[in-house]
Amino acid sequence: MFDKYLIDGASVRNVGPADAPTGFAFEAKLGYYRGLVLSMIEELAVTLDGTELPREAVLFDEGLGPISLDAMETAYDRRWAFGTPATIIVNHPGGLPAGEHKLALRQKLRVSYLPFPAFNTDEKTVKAA
Amino acid sequence: MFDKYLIDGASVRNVGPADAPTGFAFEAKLGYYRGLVLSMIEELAVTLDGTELPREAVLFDEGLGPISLDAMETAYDRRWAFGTPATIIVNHPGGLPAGEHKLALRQKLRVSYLPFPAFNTDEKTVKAA
Amino acid sequence: MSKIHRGVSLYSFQEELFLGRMTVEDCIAFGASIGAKGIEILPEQNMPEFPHLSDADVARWQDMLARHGAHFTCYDMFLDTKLRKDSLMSDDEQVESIVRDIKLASRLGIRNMRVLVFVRPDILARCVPFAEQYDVHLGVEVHAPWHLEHAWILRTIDEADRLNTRHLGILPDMGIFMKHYPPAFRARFERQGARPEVTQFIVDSHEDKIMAEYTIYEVAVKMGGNKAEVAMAESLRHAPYANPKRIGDYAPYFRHIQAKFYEMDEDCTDPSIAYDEVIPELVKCGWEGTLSSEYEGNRWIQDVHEVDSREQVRRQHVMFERLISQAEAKFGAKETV
Amino acid sequence: MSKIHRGVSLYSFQEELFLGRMTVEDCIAFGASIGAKGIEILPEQNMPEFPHLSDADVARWQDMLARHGAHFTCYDMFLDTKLRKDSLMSDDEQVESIVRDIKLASRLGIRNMRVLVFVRPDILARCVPFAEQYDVHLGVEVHAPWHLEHAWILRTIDEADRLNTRHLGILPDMGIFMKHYPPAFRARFERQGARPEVTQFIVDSHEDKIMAEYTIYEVAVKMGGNKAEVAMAESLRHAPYANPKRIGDYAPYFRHIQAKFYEMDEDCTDPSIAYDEVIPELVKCGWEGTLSSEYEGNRWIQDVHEVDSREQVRRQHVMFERLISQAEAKFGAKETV
Ligand SMILES: [Mn+2]
Ligand SMILES: [Mn+2]
Repeated sequence: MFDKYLIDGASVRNVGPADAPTGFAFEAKLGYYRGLVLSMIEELAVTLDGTELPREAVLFDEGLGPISLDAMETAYDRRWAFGTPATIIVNHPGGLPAGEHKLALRQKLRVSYLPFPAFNTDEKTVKAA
Repeated sequence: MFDKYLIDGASVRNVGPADAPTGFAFEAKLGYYRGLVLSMIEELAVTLDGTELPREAVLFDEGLGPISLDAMETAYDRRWAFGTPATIIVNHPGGLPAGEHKLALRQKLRVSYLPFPAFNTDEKTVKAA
Repeated sequence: MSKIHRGVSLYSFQEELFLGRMTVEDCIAFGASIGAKGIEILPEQNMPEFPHLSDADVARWQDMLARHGAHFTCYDMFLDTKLRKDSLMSDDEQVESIVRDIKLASRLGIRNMRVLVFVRPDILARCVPFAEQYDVHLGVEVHAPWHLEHAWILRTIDEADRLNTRHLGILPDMGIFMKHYPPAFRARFERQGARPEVTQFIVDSHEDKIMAEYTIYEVAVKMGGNKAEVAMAESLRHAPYANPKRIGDYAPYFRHIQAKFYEMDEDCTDPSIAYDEVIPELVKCGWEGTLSSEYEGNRWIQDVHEVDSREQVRRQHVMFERLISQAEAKFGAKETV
Repeated sequence: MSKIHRGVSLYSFQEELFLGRMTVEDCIAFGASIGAKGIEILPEQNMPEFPHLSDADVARWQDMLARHGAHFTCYDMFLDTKLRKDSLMSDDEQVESIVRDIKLASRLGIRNMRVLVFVRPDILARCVPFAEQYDVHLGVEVHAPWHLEHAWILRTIDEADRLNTRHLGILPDMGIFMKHYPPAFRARFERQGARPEVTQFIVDSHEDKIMAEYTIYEVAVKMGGNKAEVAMAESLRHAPYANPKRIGDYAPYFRHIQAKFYEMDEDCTDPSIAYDEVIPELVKCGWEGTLSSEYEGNRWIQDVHEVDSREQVRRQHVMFERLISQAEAKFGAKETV
């Protein structure tokens, strides 16, 4: 319902030392009409120029500090609020090289009233600021 | 609803000269709870020992004389009555060799109130009488 | 004298008729012997001469019924819109086919016609003048997964209201009131390889009236169901429990009921269809017409049992008598005016 | 003073709220400006502090409503039975979660709760004592493809009757009365590659109320439909037209309505949902409660248009005023006793 709005394309930046970035980060919203406890976010799959990056490389931070996807599985006391950007940090040595890249995000949500998982996807052409 | 009753196993016999049969024949019923005009019988597929015999080799006779499956497509004035055996004649030079064989029949019916075709199948172990 | 009459459709004896173990006269004689004197026929099943019945054929049927003190109640029509491979019947041809059936029903002295649920309401509207002329009620079969309130069915009701006719309406098939999943279905799927824990899950989901698609997803995807298990789950799409309380609202639109059933227990109860709720509703609203047995259990047991359609129908009629008299004791048997 | 009150769910402004183009106060102010003073909230959408609201938070909401002369009507609950990856919430945990919501609703001064349709009737029965104590009506959302008479919904009705409580019932979502296929849906599928002749076939099939599975088969198999065409055909599974005549039968079981809509035309008519049949039924039976706008059209147009939820809601309320006054002129506006 909000797929095209998930990634904030202007927010993409490298992280780590400027001359040796350890990865990149961007702001994203949850593609759902309400907030969710983090334990129900099963996947935040980041794909860069067609290659899906390892699950272990992705960290999430809604403001309470970076957390791995595995740790999110039991983060019952943290919540990704509706319409609120959170930071997605991706460990990717060297960061994003200069120039345009295709950045995609797939969210897989465990929504209790649906028998099957809900998927949201967005892809944007981005540049590291 | 009547699949296991389609082929009359005891009725199988060779046809043509006894020393050079041109094929074989058997009695079968229509697997449906009512009779049908022949035009709605799209397929009477005969399989012998796992090999489906050519459509052109199959003739049908409900009592008004043998008719090919292609001719049945426009036989609007002939009917295969409910629960009534008809003869299925298969051109198969040499007929059925002595001994047991697996004989299968698949009926494909065009039933107007169903969006998809109805299939009936039966397989019996038979011997030419 | 109850306003609810008992009858039987020859559909009920399809196993024995197909196998040549009963004749139509055997069926009629049996029906009459248990008080099910109203006979519903499928001319395309029971009349090899169909559609060309001579007056002698008609007389033969009338004599046969008279011999057993029975009478016709309903004519089950079919409509072969796909008679030709590549072109659907035109509207005119459809009307013509139905009018042929109306006339034949009339010759046979039959005043109710079961119309297949797929027949278009606008086609039926064109047949109404003939239905009125020959005094044959056209009843669209309300068959699961449709129900009395389904928008497709309401189109026929609307058409009947618009035409202000008593000769167009519905003909409910009691399969729409499947309160419990039929044990015979479950047993057959288990013989085909469904695991008891999975069939129990499906039966429980039906009992809880969970949306069928959810159960299918659970069985097919989450449980990794095998072929028989998925087929059983998919059978839920056709196993709805409609609300029996609606019967009174639509009673003016039907005069005949197909009393579908899949199995009767030895104590003459139906483990699946909610006749214990349906019959009180019929009595309460003062409906007059025939409960016509439609046994459809043969296909679920023929792989392991001899089918005994007579015994099944007999048990259903014992149940009918019990439930009708209980309901009449409770609500009063309204006399026909 | 009409017994049918007008309101709006903040769900209606999800596009603007998500994008930060409106605040909740903007939504409330807008609702009040068009006479939709009853505000339905989704705490898990609209209250970032959820579920830990301080008294100051509650006071802030009350002040905000008071500033605009508005009031709360309904609390949309959720139940995260799948909070944990590998084990479903226990029954006790489910009750606990719902009771938490009941208490929070009570603190906010809200007397209606929208219960998700998948919540089990036996769980709700355990919540009834709390609903009574805090005076919050638990209404199971009757959302398409369920309908008022669906056996799953009737289990809740039965439970309410059994417990003889006025605090358990239903909460109908008007999406169940989809009489015509929404033009916005069709247009989106066409933008995704569905051919106009195929979308016309699907629209016609919906208009005729053909069983969805038949149309899906025609489109997917016989027409060789492409991805967008099959997806459009499959959307028919969730596009039923329930019978508005049933509204009166169930009116005692609901006090709030989610007035779902997908688009309003410029002349303030809804091309899809049968409000012109629904509202007369509500007036006729003397129902009292709130028609709460639930605009869900954003997702169907956001790929090509700016979404203007305010204008859509405004048009719906013009329609409500027109239809309510027409119906009251016809049936008389019954006074509240
Ligand atoms: Mn039937
Ligand atoms: Mn809703």
